[in-house]
Amino acid sequence: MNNNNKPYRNIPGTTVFDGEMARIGFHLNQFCMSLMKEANRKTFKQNERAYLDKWRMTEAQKSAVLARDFNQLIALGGNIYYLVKISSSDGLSVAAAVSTMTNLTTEEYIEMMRCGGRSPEGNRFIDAKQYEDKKPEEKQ
Amino acid sequence: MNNNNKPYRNIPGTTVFDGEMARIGFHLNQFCMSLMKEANRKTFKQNERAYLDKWRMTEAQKSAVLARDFNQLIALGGNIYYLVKISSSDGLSVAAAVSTMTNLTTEEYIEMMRCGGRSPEGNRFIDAKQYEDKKPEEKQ
Amino acid sequence: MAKITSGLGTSHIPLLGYMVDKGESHLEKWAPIFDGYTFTKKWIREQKPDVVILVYNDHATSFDMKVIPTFAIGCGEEYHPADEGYGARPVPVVKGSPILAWHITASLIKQGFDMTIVNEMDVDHGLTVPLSMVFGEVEEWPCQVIPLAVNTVVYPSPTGERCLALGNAIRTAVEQFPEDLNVQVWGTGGMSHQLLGERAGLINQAWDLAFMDDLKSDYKKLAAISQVEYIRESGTEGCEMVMWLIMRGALNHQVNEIHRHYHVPVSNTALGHLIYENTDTMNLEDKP
Amino acid sequence: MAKITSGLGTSHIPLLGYMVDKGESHLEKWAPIFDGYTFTKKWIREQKPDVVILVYNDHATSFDMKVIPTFAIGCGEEYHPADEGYGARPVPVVKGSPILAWHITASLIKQGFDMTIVNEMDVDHGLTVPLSMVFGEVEEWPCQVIPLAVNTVVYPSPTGERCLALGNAIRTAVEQFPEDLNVQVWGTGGMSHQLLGERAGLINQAWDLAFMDDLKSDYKKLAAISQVEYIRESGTEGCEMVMWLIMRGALNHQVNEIHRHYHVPVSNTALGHLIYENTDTMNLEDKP
Ligand SMILES: [Fe+3]
Ligand SMILES: [Fe+3]
Repeated sequence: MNNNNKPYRNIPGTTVFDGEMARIGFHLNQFCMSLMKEANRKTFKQNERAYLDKWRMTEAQKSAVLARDFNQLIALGGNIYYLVKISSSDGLSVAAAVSTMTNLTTEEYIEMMRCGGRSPEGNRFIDAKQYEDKKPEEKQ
Repeated sequence: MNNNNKPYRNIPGTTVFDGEMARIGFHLNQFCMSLMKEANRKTFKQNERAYLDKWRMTEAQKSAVLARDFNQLIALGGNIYYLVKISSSDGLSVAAAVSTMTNLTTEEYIEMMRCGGRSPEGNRFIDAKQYEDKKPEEKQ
Repeated sequence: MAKITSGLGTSHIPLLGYMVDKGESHLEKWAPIFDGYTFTKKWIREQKPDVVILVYNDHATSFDMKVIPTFAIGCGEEYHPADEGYGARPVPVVKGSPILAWHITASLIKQGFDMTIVNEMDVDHGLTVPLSMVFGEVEEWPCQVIPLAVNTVVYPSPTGERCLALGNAIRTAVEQFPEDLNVQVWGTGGMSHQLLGERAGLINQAWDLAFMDDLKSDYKKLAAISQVEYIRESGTEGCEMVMWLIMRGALNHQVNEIHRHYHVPVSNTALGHLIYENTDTMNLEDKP
Repeated sequence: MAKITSGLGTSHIPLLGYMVDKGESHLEKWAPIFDGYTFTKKWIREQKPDVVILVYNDHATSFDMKVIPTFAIGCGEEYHPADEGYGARPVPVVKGSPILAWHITASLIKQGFDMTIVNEMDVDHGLTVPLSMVFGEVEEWPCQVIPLAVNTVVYPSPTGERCLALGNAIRTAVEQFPEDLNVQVWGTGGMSHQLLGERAGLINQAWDLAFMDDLKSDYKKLAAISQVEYIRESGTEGCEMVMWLIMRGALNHQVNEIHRHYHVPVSNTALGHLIYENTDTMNLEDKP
């Protein structure tokens, strides 16, 4: 979470795709974009490492792609709409890809969604207790 | 001049590159854009007709390119910043290309510029007399 | 003169398009989702809009990291459904409305909106899923479409105030178009969802329902919501709701809500849908 | 805090770059053109700006007919000189100022400007010619550059009012940036010229000189000029002058004009150039 001094820094479990993230993730996201072409998806699948080496990505970004580590990819500047191009070419649903970022299994995640999703209660501020103590006008 | 019912329709010798012109000139202008690559300039020069036939342009647009008829190209939706890519690949200066649209030779045009350019007097309205008779507040 | 007669809000969740394309939209188990559009399908056949101004966001499809417009308006002749990584949706090509679109664009720029003019692009689920949900499975889309793509991918999105004002300016532009046209404005996206991080899966039903309540008359309150508040309350992708404010701004202050549908979940997302009809489109003082 | 210390206006005529690149800028016959920048070259060495926000228009170079942003701001790391049809200019790569650019962009969008964010593009003579005229022939450009590309190719351009307001908003954004930076804003383009039709070659010296006079204090009058009036009075390409209004809007109401240069013709165009210094950058009430 690279959100120091930003009004969204205190939202738990959340990385906002701002200019800072867009900068460090530029080449990673452009790599993802290339997977919108069938020919590129094929080349990528045949030799992922070789395909990745054609992009000006950091070693950490390449490793995270190979490991399909979405939390890590987000931390390294990936944007979810770009990253789902990787999971789509793996034949994964968006929900399955998204679930890997939570502390739930895909089944547990889908069950949570079926039951109405993750509640905002306790999930608004990193220190939830501190938030609930605030007056309404301070809550933004 | 395709400027009916537009506030600039009464400016003489002038075509404003608006949405209407942009629509009819789309493929013509995209063809011009392709000449920003050295390889494309070469292919174009080798066989202009064959190169033009690869673009979804009208026959009139293609003929006007072959004839380097800039007034006609403007009338068919060409934009001057796109069209100078044709004259640049011909090795022509912008002034030389521009002069072909006037009733002057290139030498006469350059001489006119040297003497301070074309005066706005009598060149503001298609009926200049009518304009000069107007009150100042009507002149826009 | 052209006239905006009604507005429609709807989620544009990709899974909905997938279900339609697989022929699964009629399955009993999905009835709680698709039944909410039965009224809509009947209504649109009666309304017969000539043009829909369809407000959506491009999800890293036609715009990549190189160029990210805040407001992009489609002035092209047609738009093809995009390959978003699993082949293009098998739905009809989207026919544009270039003459009206250029008219609106010129008017918006003169009104102080810094539009990006787009003459060629593919359109993703953000645009084609709403068409499928409203028109169903058709050989051709029965109206022209002006795509209006809003950046909600890179922070910051345009503010709610700006979106409401844009809707307002669109209405002014449409009403100055000389041809008699029945124009609708659709706002798409949302409702609450978050697709990333440990907090993924966030849904805030109370927030969503309050949003739909307030949109009718208290839309200025909604326009004041910051993107940070959207993210906090309704998830990182919840800020797509600003696009509903563009639709709202294009309508009269007085509207009738003639339909509403809300369902949780579709995939990772809360689905919301509503329809407004203008009560009196002649009253120019009546702008939001 | 970052501070806008001065503004600079200059034409960006491609022939100037051609002369510089051919080594002809020192020829006696071009002295009436280049001597007007002698003061400027000395002044900029003293000023040492950290960042120049360079307002220009892309001349169908990086933006083609597909996507035409009204205001595009460069947030990238660097920008290469473009091949405009006769090879790229042999000038240094332009270094961006991504952190400040993203800060300004986010602020502008929150202030209600509908910016298009650009992370990768080539830059044409509109941007590189002013750098050459001001810095001369150098191994590296001695400052970072934030390109701000304005649509003046497709009608309509943004209004003068909008451009003045954008300059104002840029100033607000820069002044909120925590780092101590000396920032300049350059407005480029113009002056009167018309590159097409039987009326090509139009030059309106009286109009140009009045514009330079009014820009100092009567800039609101200039901001009210419609694009149609620009075209009528100063040629189809004369509307590039709105970009000088962005520069003007970024300065204080009180400025000192410390330099001015005007020459006709350069190629098809009237060349104009001036420099303003802010008299008191601390007075926030003093915004145009
Ligand atoms: Fe979406
Ligand atoms: Fe220019």
